[in-house]
Amino acid sequence: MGILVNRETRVICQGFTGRQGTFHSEQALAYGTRLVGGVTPGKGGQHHLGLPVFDTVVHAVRETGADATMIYVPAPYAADAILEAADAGVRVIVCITEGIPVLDMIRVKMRLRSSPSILIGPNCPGVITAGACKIGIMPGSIHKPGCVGIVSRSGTLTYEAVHQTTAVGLGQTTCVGIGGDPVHGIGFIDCLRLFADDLATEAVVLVGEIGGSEEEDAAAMAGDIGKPVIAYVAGATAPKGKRMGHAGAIISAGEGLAEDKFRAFEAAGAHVVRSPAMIGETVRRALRGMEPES
Amino acid sequence: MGILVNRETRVICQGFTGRQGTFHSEQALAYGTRLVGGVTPGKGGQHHLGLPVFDTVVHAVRETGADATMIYVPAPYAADAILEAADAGVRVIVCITEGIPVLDMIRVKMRLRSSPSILIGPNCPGVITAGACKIGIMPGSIHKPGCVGIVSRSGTLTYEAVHQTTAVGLGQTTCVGIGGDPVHGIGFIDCLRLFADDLATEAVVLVGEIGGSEEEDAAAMAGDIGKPVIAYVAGATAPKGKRMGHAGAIISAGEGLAEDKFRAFEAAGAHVVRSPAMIGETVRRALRGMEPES
Amino acid sequence: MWIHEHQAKAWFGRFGIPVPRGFVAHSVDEALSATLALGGESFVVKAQVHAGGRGKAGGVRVVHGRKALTEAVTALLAHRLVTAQTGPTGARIDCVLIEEPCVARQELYLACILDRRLGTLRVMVSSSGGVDIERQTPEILGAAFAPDVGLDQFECRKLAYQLTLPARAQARMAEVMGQLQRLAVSQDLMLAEINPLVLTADDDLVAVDAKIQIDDNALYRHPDLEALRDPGQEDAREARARAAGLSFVALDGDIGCMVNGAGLAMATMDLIRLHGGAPANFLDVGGSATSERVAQAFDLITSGEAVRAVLVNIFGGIVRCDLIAEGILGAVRQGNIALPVVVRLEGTRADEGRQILKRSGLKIIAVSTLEEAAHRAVAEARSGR
Amino acid sequence: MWIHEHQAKAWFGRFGIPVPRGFVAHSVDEALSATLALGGESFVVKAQVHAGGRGKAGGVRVVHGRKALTEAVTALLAHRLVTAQTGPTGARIDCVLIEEPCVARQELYLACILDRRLGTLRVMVSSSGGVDIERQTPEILGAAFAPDVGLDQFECRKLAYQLTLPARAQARMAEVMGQLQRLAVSQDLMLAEINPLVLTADDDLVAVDAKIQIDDNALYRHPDLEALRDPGQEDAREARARAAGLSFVALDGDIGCMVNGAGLAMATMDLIRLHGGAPANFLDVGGSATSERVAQAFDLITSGEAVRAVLVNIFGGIVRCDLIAEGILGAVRQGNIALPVVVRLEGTRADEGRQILKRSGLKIIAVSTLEEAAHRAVAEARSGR
Repeated sequence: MGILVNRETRVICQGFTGRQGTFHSEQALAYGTRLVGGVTPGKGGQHHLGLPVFDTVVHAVRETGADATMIYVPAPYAADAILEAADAGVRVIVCITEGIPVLDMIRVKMRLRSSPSILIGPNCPGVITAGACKIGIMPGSIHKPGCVGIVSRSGTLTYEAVHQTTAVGLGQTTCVGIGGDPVHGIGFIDCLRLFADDLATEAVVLVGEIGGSEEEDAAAMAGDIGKPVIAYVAGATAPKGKRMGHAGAIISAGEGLAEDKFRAFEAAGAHVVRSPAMIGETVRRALRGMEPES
Repeated sequence: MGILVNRETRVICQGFTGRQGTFHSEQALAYGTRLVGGVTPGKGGQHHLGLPVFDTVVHAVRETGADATMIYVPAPYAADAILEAADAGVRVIVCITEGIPVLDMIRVKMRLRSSPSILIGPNCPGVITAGACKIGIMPGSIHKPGCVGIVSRSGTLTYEAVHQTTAVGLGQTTCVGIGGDPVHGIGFIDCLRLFADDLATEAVVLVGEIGGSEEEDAAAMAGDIGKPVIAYVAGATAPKGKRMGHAGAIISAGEGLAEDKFRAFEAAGAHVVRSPAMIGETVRRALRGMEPES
Repeated sequence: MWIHEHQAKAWFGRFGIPVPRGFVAHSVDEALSATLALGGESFVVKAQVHAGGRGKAGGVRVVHGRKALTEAVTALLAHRLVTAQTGPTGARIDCVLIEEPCVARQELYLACILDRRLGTLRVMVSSSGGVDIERQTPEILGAAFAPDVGLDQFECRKLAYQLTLPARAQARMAEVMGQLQRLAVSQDLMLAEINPLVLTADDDLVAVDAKIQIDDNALYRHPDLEALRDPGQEDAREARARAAGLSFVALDGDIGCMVNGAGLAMATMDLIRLHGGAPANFLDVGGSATSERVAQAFDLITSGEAVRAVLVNIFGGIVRCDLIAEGILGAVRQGNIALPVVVRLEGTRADEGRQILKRSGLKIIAVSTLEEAAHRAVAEARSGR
Repeated sequence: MWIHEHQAKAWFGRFGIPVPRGFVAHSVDEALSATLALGGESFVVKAQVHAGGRGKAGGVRVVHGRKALTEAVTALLAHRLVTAQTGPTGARIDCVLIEEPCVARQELYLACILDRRLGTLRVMVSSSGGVDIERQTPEILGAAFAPDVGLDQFECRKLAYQLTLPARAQARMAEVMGQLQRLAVSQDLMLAEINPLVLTADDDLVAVDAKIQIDDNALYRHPDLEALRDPGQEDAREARARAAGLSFVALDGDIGCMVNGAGLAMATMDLIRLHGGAPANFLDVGGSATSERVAQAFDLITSGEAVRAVLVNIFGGIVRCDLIAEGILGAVRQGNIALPVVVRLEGTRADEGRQILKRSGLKIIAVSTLEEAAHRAVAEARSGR
């Protein structure tokens, strides 16, 4: 079970023969991901890691039946790579690349509106369904099949949430990194909907951060998914107007404050965690039925 | 009856206070068209020809309930005027302006795909439902309410067809000039469909010309509308590679020959007229039931 | 508007599309300077005219040595080149392009065109190009695209990697395709064609010929492009007509035609043919026919020696037939036109117009139907032969 | 990347957005030359710093006569301007902009921003602008648009004609709006703000202030824009960090933080605060933490005098904890760091990393949970006070 990807998902890698593509493809294979080939223009017909290389995504999909892709191409070419995957009908497109210009992502999002493809990222760790399919740069070893769904704007902070939910013995269904850029693909709301419908997921951890208003928008439905939502927002102590690493993590013109986001989750009856060290413990308590008064 | 516009159609004019807009608005009013106002940015709040002037189409539509517009703005601004009308929800947009760049029209067509608005033109005489509503530059006096629908790429050649159908005593339902540009709004096929469904229309005259393949495409359905289609194509004697006045009237790379278009109509069982002087007579005979063998 | 090959190649250079090294020469001296700049002993001399079919007509010559080059340049410059596309009078050669030869392993085809059916631009590519492409009907791949978005680079790759070419040339093809469509969109081109696009020994691509047509309607937003216009390549009367805002096409018959509206003008030509006659020209006087324009129009349609009769066919919409009639009288008087003039006026103020002609006392043949107009004009032209 | 007002106004000029006449001056002499070029007796002197709130902080002065101008320029140049947005150390004034004064009948607001919620660009306009716009919450009109298409001119008119302005100013507003969005799209701007956009006595509009932020991720496709960067406006350590590919923000506490990943770094800061401590900085060492980068990072986070303790929090994904551990040892040895260093390693090769630290013999405090890391770092910083 889990969402988006599973044991049956057939994955290709764009930027397959590059350094990053090679490394993370090896890791994916080692985790058991059903990687079925890759794309590097000009290397079509060759083999890499024992898998076929194609010049174009459409060719790769035709030959391998892939329905997911992971993109490790440099930022100037990443938007084109996403559009190529969508054009070829790939269902789940995971773009790891960071540093893509905002206007490129605006263009991509507009084009994807009329496409059934789901984009995860960019500038994200990827997506993993524990024990089944790892598409991304997260360390597979910390994940354990279980009952917690995780969705996060952050990379390593997601690992922290994974680590804590594993440590309290619950494990994960699927962990989705939606990415730290201001304009990105799948969002908190989409993931909450998917987790709501997933039978294996019993609780959802949502890890937000300062900047934008996506957490507030997601909070509005956090009380309606029929499962406890545990929310943490990073950056409560970040100064205004400073970009905190992620392009999207900036408080500007009265928007994006952590406190507003916490309040929105509280109002929605979510389990708000003020300490990032308490995520696992809070999930455990929430699943034991120790609901907060709401 | 008739198609596209009728006695109830509420019309505005974009470029209302300009020389052309003023002249043709007067003519439209004289014909009995229900002109309800006009748009000239910067003159909102004034009156012109006894009608209110607005700064924007959206404002004009809100105040007047207009559902059709005629556009007499110079070519560099015409594409924007069309998009403004579509954005304001105007149902029938008639663009008379000639000389609009092709790329502008490509952009307009792409945008209109997701809009319910119907564009007539550009570079066309407009649309008239005889005795009811005249939107365009055609001389109203030659039209007579009757039973023939006319659709044409040409301006004055349409008048010729109107004149001949009036002369043989049949008169017209609606005459649509689709315009002489290579990229334009409503086409032959759309008009054939509308005429097919119009109870008042008993025969359809289709006046094509060299260039492109729209006549061939239309011919494919000319036999299926349940009414006689009388087809003439101008330019049988035009030399190859020369643009014959209209931007769209050019035979290029084996495409756009009048002979091919005639043959397509013949194959579809349409009443083909080789002489432009015989249009009226051919309609009369067709309606008397003197069908050609097919 | 068409531009010359050398102008198109200068654009290609700026947009990163490789072209052979070359120089324009208006004289033998300039041509010889070009050979020094190019080096080597073999050169290609290409007549710069706005017409295809130059190769078969002797307008493209490969020469060895400076003597042969001088001969070739002398044979071309200031002469007229008659190709399958120019008509019998040919096109004047005011300059030649001197280029280094380019050895082709294979000749490819690449173009960006207007797709009228879809109402978009389209890139077309084929792994077989060259002079006979229109007859070969080779396999052509294509992709339509929106000008605002441009053709995606992945679409270029999708096309390029379908061609049977070395991997390096496929990658180059995808790049050149992207560059060509950017050029086409940025400059409002109706056609940008590279035929042949040559595959070289080192798997690179070179645009050996270039054909570009600019959208006349869009010239207002590219004021710099007017400088690329070569009026010497246009029929003199077509150029004059354009300057006067009239639409004129020279033909080879003997009846001068003045009509308002392009469709009606073509229909009038067709009808003349059906009656066994032949139009000497096509003139669309347009929608704002003032007496001045009518006079200019008359001057144009009667200027060829071959013209034996004039046919005026006006269906007044915006155009008022009375004004047209006055314009005709003025033109006939002013131009001392002795040719038979057949006039058919219909539509707005047609009666008044006919009255004016009748009262003029000039030998103008007023008719009332299209049929009659064509019939009479053909008869008049025949009797004048 | 932020650019200066005078740079933004030069862009405006090129895109047809009217700005007051003015000159940049790096010295009193240049300022006096500017007054001669401008003429008149009244001038506006504007400190060029990358921060808002200049007016209230004395960074914008209207002066009469050259003596007053000299005084104002002297008072500003080479000084630091502290505004509500600069932090206590302020921003260095390396140059001033000398402008002719512009009399405002009304102050308007116009901006082109990123609309994160919709994932598009958005134009925003208000008929009341000026210094206090953020507090006024005036009625702001807006329209989202796609960068490929641009904001349609009719959309600009729809907005402009809703404003209560003279007809001429409405028309100008629609034009300026179009120009601003073209500038924003063509240059990859995240923000282009004109506040105030001044309505003049003759119903024209003038951009009296200008604030522009360029998308750092897009700088690679605008190589010319790098010339607009003013490193003097950045915190020296932030500039160094950027050059090294690290993400660094200076804060005012006493615990230097090195973390991998922006989210985890913020979370670490938050946890320090929850434990009663205060971070001295935020450093994201990123995903490719080599020993060299770790050394650079250490140098940055320990460079402030206020730093009393160091907290390293690494959750190894791609990053290997053993390499980080070696990097830390190197940095501590090399930099002779006497500060307490609390290290928490988790994830890829965390055990190996911890072993390396343990075996080193250095006084490095290895902890295993996030909670413990924050707790210990705060305690160490407190004891070091």
